[in-house]
Amino acid sequence: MTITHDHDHVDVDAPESTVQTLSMAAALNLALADALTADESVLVFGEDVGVLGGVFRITDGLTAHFGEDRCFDTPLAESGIVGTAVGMAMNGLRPVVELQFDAFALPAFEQIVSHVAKLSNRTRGGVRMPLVIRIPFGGGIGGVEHHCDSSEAYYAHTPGLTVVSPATPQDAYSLLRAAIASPDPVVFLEPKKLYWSKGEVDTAVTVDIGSARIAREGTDVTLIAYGASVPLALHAAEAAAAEGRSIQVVDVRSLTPFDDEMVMTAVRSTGRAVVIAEAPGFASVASEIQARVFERCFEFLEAPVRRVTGFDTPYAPPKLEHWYLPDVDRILDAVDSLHWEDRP
Amino acid sequence: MTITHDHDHVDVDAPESTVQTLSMAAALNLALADALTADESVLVFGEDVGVLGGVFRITDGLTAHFGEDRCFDTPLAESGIVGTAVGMAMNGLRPVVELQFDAFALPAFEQIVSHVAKLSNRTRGGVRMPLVIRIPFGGGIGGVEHHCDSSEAYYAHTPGLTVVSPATPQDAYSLLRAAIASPDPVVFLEPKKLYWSKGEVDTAVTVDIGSARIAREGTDVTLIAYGASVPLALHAAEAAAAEGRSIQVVDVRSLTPFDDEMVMTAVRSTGRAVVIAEAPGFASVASEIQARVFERCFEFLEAPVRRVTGFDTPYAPPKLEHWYLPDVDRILDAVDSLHWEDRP
Amino acid sequence: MHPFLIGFGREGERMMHEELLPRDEAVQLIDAAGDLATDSDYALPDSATLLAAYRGLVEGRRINDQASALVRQGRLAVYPSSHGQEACQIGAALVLRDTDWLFPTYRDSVAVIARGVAPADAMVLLKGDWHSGYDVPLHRVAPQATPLATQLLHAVGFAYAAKRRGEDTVVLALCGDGATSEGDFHEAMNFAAVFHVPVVFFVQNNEFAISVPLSRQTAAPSLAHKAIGYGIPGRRVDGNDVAAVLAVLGEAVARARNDEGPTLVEAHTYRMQAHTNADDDTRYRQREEVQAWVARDPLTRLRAHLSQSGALTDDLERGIAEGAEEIASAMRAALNADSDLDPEDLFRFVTTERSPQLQEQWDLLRDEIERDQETHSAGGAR
Amino acid sequence: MHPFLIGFGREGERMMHEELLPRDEAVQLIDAAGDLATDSDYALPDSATLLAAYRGLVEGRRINDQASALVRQGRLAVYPSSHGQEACQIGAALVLRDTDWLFPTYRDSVAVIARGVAPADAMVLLKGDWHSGYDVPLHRVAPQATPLATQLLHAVGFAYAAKRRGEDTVVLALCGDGATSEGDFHEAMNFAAVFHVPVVFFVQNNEFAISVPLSRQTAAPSLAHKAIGYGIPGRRVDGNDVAAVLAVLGEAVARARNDEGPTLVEAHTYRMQAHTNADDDTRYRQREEVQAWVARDPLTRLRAHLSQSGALTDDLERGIAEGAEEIASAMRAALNADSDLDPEDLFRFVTTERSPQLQEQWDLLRDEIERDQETHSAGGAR
Ligand SMILES: Cc1ncc(C[n+]2csc(CCOP(=O)(O)OP(=O)(O)O)c2C)c(N)n1
Ligand SMILES: Cc1ncc(C[n+]2csc(CCOP(=O)(O)OP(=O)(O)O)c2C)c(N)n1
Ligand SMILES: [Mg+2]
Ligand SMILES: [Mg+2]
Repeated sequence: MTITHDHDHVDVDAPESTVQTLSMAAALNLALADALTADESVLVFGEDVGVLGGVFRITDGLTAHFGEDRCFDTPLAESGIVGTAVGMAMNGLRPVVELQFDAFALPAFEQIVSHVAKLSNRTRGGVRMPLVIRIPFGGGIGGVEHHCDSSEAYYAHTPGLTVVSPATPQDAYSLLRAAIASPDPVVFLEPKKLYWSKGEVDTAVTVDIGSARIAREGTDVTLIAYGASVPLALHAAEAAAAEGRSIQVVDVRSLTPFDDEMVMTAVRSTGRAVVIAEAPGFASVASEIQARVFERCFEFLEAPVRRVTGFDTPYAPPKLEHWYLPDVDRILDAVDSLHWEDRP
Repeated sequence: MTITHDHDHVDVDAPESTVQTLSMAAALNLALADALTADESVLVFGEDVGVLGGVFRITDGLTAHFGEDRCFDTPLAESGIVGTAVGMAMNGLRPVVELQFDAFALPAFEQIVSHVAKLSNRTRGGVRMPLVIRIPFGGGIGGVEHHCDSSEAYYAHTPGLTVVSPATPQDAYSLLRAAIASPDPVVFLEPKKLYWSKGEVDTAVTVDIGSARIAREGTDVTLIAYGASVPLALHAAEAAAAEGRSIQVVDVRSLTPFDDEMVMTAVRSTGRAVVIAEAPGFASVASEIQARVFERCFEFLEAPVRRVTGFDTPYAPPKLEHWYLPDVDRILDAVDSLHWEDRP
Repeated sequence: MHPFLIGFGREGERMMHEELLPRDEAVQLIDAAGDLATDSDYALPDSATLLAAYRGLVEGRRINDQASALVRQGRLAVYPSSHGQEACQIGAALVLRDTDWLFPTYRDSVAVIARGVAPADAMVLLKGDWHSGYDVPLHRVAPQATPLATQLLHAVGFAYAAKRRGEDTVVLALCGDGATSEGDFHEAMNFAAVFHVPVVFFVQNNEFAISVPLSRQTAAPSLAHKAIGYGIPGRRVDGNDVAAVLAVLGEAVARARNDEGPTLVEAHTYRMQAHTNADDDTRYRQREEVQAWVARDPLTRLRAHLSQSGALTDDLERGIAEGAEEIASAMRAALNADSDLDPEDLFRFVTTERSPQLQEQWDLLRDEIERDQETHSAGGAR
Repeated sequence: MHPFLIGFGREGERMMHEELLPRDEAVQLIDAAGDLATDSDYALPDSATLLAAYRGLVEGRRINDQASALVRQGRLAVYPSSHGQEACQIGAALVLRDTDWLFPTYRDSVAVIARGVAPADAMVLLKGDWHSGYDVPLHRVAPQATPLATQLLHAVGFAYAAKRRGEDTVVLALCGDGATSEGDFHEAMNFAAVFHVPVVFFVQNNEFAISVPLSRQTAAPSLAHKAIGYGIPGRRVDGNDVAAVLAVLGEAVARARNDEGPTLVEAHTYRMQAHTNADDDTRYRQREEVQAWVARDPLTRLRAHLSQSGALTDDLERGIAEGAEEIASAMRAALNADSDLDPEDLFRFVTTERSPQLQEQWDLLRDEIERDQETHSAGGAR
């Protein structure tokens, strides 16, 4: 992997730089282990994250290695998990909690919106919330109802929350370390579909929250995506290249704060853009990005900004999800609709 | 009040048409009373809606008039309120529940997203959810934290929910009747700030959910608003008229389904648009409307569509809320930014 | 009189308060060896009932194991088996009248089928065709709930509506030990108690919530001890003894039908297999622990009892086994058939009337599908 | 041995299980007339403690009534008064050490102030200047919680962190009777019990949740009966008897400090005024009911007791009254002062670093404000 943005940098003070090929799941596991090692105040808990190692094995081995008091199971109650994490964060700890699937984060929604997001503001910074809420998100894994939702809009809309989602094992590692190091609460969305995708991970690379990433250079259109939609966008770019179109791909990776500068620079350079995300489109992060790009790049646009998103329906059952999810063809259709005939 | 859209129509079969001047609170109260009278299966419950008549008195007198079994208090638990309403709706009743303030609807979020919104889809229409969730929403009343939020984006983003908000006593009455009559779940957002605003109410007027309303005709710019932002937009239009600008105001009133036809026709007729809403702007209903208008009216736009929203901060404390909330000046600033100098 | 006894702890009620607590020992009527364990509070169901229950257990076991096999063969996406918990499943189904309702979870397919739902319809969710596959009002079985404890509130509301109409419907709501930790469990118990509705909460305490053992779930003397905190009776039953389950649930159902309000029943049982096929239970429990529960199997003990008593003849046993095999083979046939799925279904049931937005989105998808088909029939790529 | 007694109901524990239940009568050490009511389990606090408590009650009452007056004068936006509940407020504050923590609600301003927070700082929320106005870590008092029962979980997590570091901190978490119905109450009790953390849950059962009476909130014998469902002791105390509150809370705090785990204490008290000034309690309760509680006032009974015992001299009484007046007049002065508010504060504390989005929004607002000021100083309209 090449680091293409100056927000990604090798931390020269880091004790050791190791580069290895890892799945995203393994990269996340490593990030947790390294954070637990680096900082006594970090602790990991949730449902089945202890001896089982999490239903996706992201916490595999942590209890065995760090002990029950650093990584442990809780009673089965998500509001309880987040609510106690709030209290711990108030008292000097850095809890990293796992909520098992998107839809099972919902019982914690009041705690997240009314407290996690607002405690720092409420106390004029007197109480910070260094807390990470990890949520496996998105579909494409053939999961049954409630297991494949994409609920980033709920969090991104909530002031006070930082919301990030990695698309590569490197970002999974670096963003999770950054999230755990952040003095503010971070909702960390892990694209389930990419858990098993592999890539090189350099543990010395740090990523700034708030920074997007150019995942592929291109001159004709900018695809803007995050999470599992990034590899999809890259595939679409590949396919379009075969048809002679040069497609740029921006990996947003930090939904809030949003890297307006990089995204707008990218779109201004191509004059055309398509936003891609799995979640239902209405009042979504995709609509936000679309609206921002429209408003900020208006004079540069050759065509309306399009979006390719999930439908405004509940997530499809496993056998219909291929119809539900954005795919390469749908992205290319959107690209085709960008007024090419008008071009000088 | 003049009914300007053909989705608003006097129901000729209605037993009696009475026209009276009412506050929005009284109009809502009347709508509940009329619905309770018209349909045995309607029942109203929540926190303090019984003898107290609700903290905003929207249910005033209902228990006395219709009895404890038609309008009653529950234990203090919002997930419980919505969850039991789901069961009642499954079993032939039409529950109308009140959640006391926006932020206190959040404990019910899992029930709303995972069940209310999805049960019809889950059962292929075998189980419908004729259920209304009333939530006093928005600010401008000097309320302390948690009492002034605008959380429409959470609901509007959730497939399966119908989300409406009235801006006039007439729509309060007619939309609430329509919501209660709907076979689908409706989140009914009541702009607190308008509870005491008065207007004529004709109980024979029906409004179709899914229909917007032209609140004011105009030719230069279209302001698109809902809830408490509608009177604000009308004030701005008034002020702009004094400066010689003709401003059209669209009252969205039905957030989902969204009346694309009316909104797009309106914007195409003026070529300029500003979206106004109190909620934080990021990934909001305002960004959705902005994005839709951009995408669908691209060829007609003289200038970028602007939005005037709440800031991406937690809602302000009472003494700072006048800085937080969209106001006439901020709307006029946005209107001023619409590239007037370019105009032929 | 002491001011804080007003409304509370009145002399006549004190006894009642103690009755809200479960007994120290779970009710057991047939022990693990198949011998009768007499109980002063509960009578053994008659032998016709026990024979019907036995048939249910055999069929339930067969359904569980067939479904697990279908998962291995890739015909089902996932199956949370109730192998070992069949006494709870069958007890819950048999204790209800036709007009009663069941609110089950993902683990309760056997109970759902025992209520009359065709196995293939019960498996629609697990096959991945749709989120639920049976006719809910027809069978009086709510969709199997995935979000834990949420369905308990639905059951309460449902019972409320039935009571309001003066129907004598009883609602039986199922959940697991883990689910008792959720806020919705608490709210459901409390609403049921305050509204005094005809609902029975039946907790299958199978010792695990995926990998988390009961000791991590609660520090209470038992889950049934939660009941008194809502002012309703809590009961504990040996969940591998279908006779005891029928007796204790039967009493709770009778109370509900009699307008005596809700009951919480905790059954002590054990999840013999992994949480689902996707789970690896060797990571979190000893084989010996699992093995120890084989001796407490609900089928063998009832078979032993019914054989001893002469009620179960070889002929009957053979007939029951054949019946179970028929169910299994019908399941195989139904689930081996390819599903005929219509993508437009994604848009059909979201709301009663399709919104212009959804129509637009379907138009887009339809167009895609048509172009796809053209490309395919033209043999070309994009 | 019976298989379902493994881990549960062991002989030696049976006694303990009964000890988890509250007594039938709430603990009372000084009755409404000021006479001693001896109790076999709890001793009367010494007279220095009672005198300190009396001073607290008088000051608390004065603060309550001053705040209500300030609301009427428009200097406070809202005030949820604990008039009548001062014994709970003061008991909660006095029972803690300096190093302990309090997690209060909107109703608990008196307890917050009794912990050392300046009245004017405690009123920042209610004045409308900001969402919370005191230094949380300095006073070891969490922000007053508005969303009901949510703070109980924070208290549990907080206590967990303290215990993990081996500190002897005890966390006292307050909530009302209504809040016990919320799912978060349940989850907090359960997490506290399973994690065995040093937290005391103190429910001020004041008979109402806004307009909803306790009988609509629960059908339980008492709220303290919920404790056994989590495996922790439940206790009931006369919430208008500060001696009893100190004794019962004191025992619970000692247990927590001694690593014996959490306790649930229910205090029976009464909200003498409307929910807040915005509420009209004549709509939902009889004046006679309110009046009846006047006779059980926490101040008068302690005054009677201390006067009888000779501990409270006229001089002392006068000193205490003067102290309370000083507090009230400082409150008036502080709250009559105009607030100096900075709109940039809206953007300062949302996150530690201000995001580009927030900076942009503040730039916009700053520009607006500057133009506004120009227009104003130019004397013109827009
Ligand atoms: C609200 C919610 N949180 C988490 C999950 C994920 N999950 C599914 S089953 C399960 C364990 C449930 O244990 P229990 O209630 O004991 O039932 P069992 O599976 O043992 O029958 C978990 C954590 C869920 N379905 N819903
Ligand atoms: C989650 C939530 N729901 C609703 C409310 C609105 N509300 C504020 S106070 C109150 C009543 C609380 O009663 P109780 O817990 O008995 O405390 P008390 O006010 O009597 O001290 C209600 C319903 C809230 N603050 N939070
Ligand atoms: Mg279990
Ligand atoms: Mg109360």
